[in-house]
Amino acid sequence: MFNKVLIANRGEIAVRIIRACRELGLETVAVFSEADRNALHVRYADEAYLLGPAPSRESYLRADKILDIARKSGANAIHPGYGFLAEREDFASKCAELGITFIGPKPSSIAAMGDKAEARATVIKAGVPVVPGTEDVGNMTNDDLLRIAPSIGFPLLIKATAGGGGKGMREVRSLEEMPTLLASARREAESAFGDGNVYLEKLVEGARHIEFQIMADSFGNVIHLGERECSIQRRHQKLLEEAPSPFLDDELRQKMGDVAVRAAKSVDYVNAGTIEFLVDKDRNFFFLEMNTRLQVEHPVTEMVTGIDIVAEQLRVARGRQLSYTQEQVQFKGHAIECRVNAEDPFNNFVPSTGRITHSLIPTGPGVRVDTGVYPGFEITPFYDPMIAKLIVWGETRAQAILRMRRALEEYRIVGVRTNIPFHQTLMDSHRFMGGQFDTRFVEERFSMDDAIEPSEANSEIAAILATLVSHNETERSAQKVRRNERDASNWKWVGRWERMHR
Amino acid sequence: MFNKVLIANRGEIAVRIIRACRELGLETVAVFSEADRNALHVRYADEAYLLGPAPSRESYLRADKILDIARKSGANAIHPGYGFLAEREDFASKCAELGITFIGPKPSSIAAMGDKAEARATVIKAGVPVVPGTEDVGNMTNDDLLRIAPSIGFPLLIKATAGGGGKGMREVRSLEEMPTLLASARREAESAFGDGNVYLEKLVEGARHIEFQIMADSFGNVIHLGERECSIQRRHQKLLEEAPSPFLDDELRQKMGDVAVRAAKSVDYVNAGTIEFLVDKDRNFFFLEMNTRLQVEHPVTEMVTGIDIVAEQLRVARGRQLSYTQEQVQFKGHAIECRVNAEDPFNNFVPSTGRITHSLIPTGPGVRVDTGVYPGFEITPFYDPMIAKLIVWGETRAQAILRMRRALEEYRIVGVRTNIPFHQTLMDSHRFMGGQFDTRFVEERFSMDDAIEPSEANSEIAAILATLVSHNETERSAQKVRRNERDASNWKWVGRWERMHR
Amino acid sequence: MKYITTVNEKEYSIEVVDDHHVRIGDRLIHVNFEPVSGQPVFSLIMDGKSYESFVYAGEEDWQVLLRGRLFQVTVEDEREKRLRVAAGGGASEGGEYLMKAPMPGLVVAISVEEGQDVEKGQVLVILESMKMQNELKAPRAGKIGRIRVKAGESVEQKQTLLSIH
Amino acid sequence: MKYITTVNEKEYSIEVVDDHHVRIGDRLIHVNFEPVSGQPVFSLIMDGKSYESFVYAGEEDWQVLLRGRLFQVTVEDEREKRLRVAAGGGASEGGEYLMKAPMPGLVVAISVEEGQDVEKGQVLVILESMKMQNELKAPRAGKIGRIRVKAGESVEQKQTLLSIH
Repeated sequence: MFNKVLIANRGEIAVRIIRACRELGLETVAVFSEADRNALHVRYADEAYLLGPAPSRESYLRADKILDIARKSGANAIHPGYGFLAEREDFASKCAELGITFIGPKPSSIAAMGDKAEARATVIKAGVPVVPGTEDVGNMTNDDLLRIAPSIGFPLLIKATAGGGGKGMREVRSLEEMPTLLASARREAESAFGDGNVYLEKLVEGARHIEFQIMADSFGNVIHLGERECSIQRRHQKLLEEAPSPFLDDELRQKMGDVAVRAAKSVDYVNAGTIEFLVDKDRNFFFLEMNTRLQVEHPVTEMVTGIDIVAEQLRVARGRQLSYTQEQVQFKGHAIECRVNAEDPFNNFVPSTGRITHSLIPTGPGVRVDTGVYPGFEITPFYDPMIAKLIVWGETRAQAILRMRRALEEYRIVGVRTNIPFHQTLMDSHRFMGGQFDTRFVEERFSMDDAIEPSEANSEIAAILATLVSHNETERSAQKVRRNERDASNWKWVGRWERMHR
Repeated sequence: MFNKVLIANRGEIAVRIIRACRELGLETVAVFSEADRNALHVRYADEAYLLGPAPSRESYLRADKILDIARKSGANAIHPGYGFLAEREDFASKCAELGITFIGPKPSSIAAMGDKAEARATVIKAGVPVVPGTEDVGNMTNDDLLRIAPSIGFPLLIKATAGGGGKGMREVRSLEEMPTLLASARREAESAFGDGNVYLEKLVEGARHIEFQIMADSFGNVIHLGERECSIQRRHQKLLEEAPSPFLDDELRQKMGDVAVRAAKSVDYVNAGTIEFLVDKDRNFFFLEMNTRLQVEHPVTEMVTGIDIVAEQLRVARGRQLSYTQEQVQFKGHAIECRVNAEDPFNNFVPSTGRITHSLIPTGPGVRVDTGVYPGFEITPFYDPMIAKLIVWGETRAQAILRMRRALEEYRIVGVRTNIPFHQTLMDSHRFMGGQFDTRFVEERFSMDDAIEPSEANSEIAAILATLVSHNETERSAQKVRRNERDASNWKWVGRWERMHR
Repeated sequence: MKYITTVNEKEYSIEVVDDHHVRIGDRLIHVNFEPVSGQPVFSLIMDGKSYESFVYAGEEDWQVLLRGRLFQVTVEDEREKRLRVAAGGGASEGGEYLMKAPMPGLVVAISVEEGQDVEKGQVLVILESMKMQNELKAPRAGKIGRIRVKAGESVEQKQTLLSIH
Repeated sequence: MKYITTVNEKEYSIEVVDDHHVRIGDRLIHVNFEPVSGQPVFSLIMDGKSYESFVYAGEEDWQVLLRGRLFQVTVEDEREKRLRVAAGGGASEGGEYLMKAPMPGLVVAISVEEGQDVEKGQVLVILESMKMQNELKAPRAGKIGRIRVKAGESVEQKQTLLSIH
């Protein structure tokens, strides 16, 4: 049974995993790139080893170096977090070969679900409904795909076979634009996953993205911890998740939960995983993919179930049975997570980099913040722009929204621009409050300008604030000039000296 | 029904109350002293008004000014928090006269329980057991007290009639030392509460301090939210609280809970309050006093019940019924709160003041921090040294201790010394882990030195750290000297100029 | 000191009377204004109301982020205003436009060539930053001038990528 | 540079070899040492182990707060050590002791008079700070010299209150 865990990741998720390990008395080993010497996961871990230069390919994606460090440090388990090596079958296999526990599913499950095309084929056999699309396994050429596309019908999606998080995904409205989009999707997939393979899927319009959290142990017990509503997305990136979904009732929840468990069982799943579904307006649901790892948005499930998912991952990986039966999983209240990204919502969400000079984290009852950054830390362009997750719990969805509003208003991050104002605007949107949205909502029916018209009073206050700042700035620089005049007195004195001695 | 709440307090509790108001859609009015212009409660409130100079007597204790501000701002309710005006009958009465809702009990309940001697008499009538002591109501002279003392027996406690929080409390071992201790207790009580009256109580040795949270509405419904264990104290100041108490079983819990409800009913109690008990080794329990207000340590109860006590206070004050019946109150897991004080645990807990230059708050699952300070804020000598409360929740007491340990290790506050190392040492103490402690534990059987012997390895690391810091400091000042040499070149140049022109 | 302050084309006449008073139009208002922790975050208590806001200096204006809303604010003193009005007020629309990198990153592709005519909104450069590919588009129609970077090159924030005439 | 570093009366011979190496005794150790956010907080990665610590400059020593434990550490280079040993090493025990306010506060009472003999541990001054009354006690026996403050007076941190001969 392992007692020292290497965390093959960075940022908030590395911190999250270190915390869980520490609370279970397990030692922790961090790895870091040159850009992350002072990152929180390095500071919090018991041990820390340099991987290499900042780019992921030279650091967090270097499986060979990570395994070397595991050997050198005596780490007998590896938690991959999400992204990077989390869904790489070869990495999981290599761990097994070296006698290192991979905290996640078996390599065969990763392989079966990681190749999105194979995953579809597998779950279809288990009687799970899927979105219509290419049924063939990976390695399809552009010619193949262009030939098949019309039979699926437009609009459709190009998706990366190794994909996740919207990377390498493109929406196609017609055959004409497809070649260009194929090229850019492959390029992005290659860059993100080292694998440029793509496949096609029908685009279900007006759909919601709802996913089920799965936990499974090595004794064949598989349970689900309920669903998460993840339809608030932009460019296929999730921005906000909540549990439960305002769209499901108990009956549909149970039906989808059963299907999710069946899908996980179809690949002999062990450890934490997520079954993603699309749900259309008529409450038909389709298997989309399985994420064979811990999910960014796992905290909302933790908040409504009281179950520490990462601790449970560690227990299951140590060969224990699940701590809960399906009947023992109880849901209480409502949780919402806002992803705080270093990007400017007023300037087309362009990424923002720089040193964080100050931060004030919202706290108090029902508020949780998972983050890897702190004042003095530099946000570099090398990694994902998500710098924090703000999670709240309330007895009802309405209370959670009100709590999220006050928490967002309290949150200060200075030094980079963040999308906090986006979330504030979203919290004020009547459609969001009413639970009426699908995956296209943010891009098609939401704007930073339209939630609430800036009141006359607020614009007067903005005018006064800017005037006062500008006035004080002018005053200060005037004083500086005066100070410089005094500093110049040495030189005046030199001049006097010269005249005196002339 | 009120819609704008004035918070007649400062620090973390003012912030806590503002948050609850905001989450219920109520407007908030902050008041502040000159030392608190940039305090968090001022920044977070919708409105903020200056009270006066820093000393409490000229600001937060100025009931007249606070009522003026309520009138001026249109606040139709006042939440007093704890301390300051929270247990002043005259203030609550004045609010009632002015048609302002006092968010707390009726003035008569405050009066009945606020005078500790009267409180004892009242609950005795209701059949509640009390600690032996002076039965007479306040205003006793030193001569009276010295005469009565031997009949109570030594050791005994001098306690402030208006008291709370250990202020104006002195332990007396013999008649000889009593006059001096009476004088200092009266002086401290006068300074803290503006009331120098004291009374006597038998000192129950080896006792635990266990208190019950009460909630009552104006329809006569009174429930308790379980107990808090508050025996970890130093100089009668609570330092750590937990819920549930490791000392109670369900039977004793129910018995004490029933008595607590009876004590509250004996004064027609409304809103939140706390019944404090002493419990001796043989599980006999005695009523100590009732705190007729929100308690510092209310969050541990919130964590194990899921009930937002401040929100419930506001609801009840708005004339609503309690949201829960006694049967609906469910306890889940274990919560611990550490009070983080600006004081140096390695130097006799002397208060520490100064500007906070940096802070890093522990976050993640099951962790809550209630605080009113942030980087850039100045800790002044005018107010209570408590600057934050770190609260954790775990499924079991053991898990909560492990979580508290990791949270304490993560917490960084730079600029003032804090008692975080005290809590770290406490978490490592076997007696604390075993739940074996009474109210004298910290002072008599605990030392900052004895928990775990600093290992040889850690002392070597400390040696290396100090050497590196010292070395870098020397190097830096050497560089400064060299820079100054360059700066001095103007003057050298003047010298050369002089020689040239000689 | 008197200022003309403009928000969303609405002009406010604001006089900073002393450290604790401003006059807006003809209302004299008590203000208590403090920077927070030396950051571009400001706390303003005005007639008892408490506001907190980020105020960033833009190139020609101030950006005020207040309660989740962004206000673009220009502040001119009376002399500046007169000068600008006298100059005809027109910011140069015609001249050369320099496309600068909005963030540090890696140039993935340049979709145009020197001398090529482009339309407004046409993708010119693909810049990868934080694992996202960002398309930089022409802000107006014109002809591409000099291209100063190559695909595969790393660029700093605000580094000029190319020009449009 | 070579140092003699003392923790709890145990001496360590530590050489700072270069930016990334120290030699302690005869072990050469790889160190990666960084201040955090410009604060007196330091992150040290040493042979792969990650430590973080507050390091404060005391008057004569360093205070290292590591994992909840406080270490008093003196660091001397070889020359300083030789000088101290030559001087006989004794810190002056006999002279005047100046009692300074350990924190800002209000002098509530002074329990002694000038010229009075006091015992070690005797309460000399009561200082109120943060609503707590703090008793300042004599660190050793002696005679009270000049008393420089009065009851009711506010004092700054480190302000001298009285002296003991």
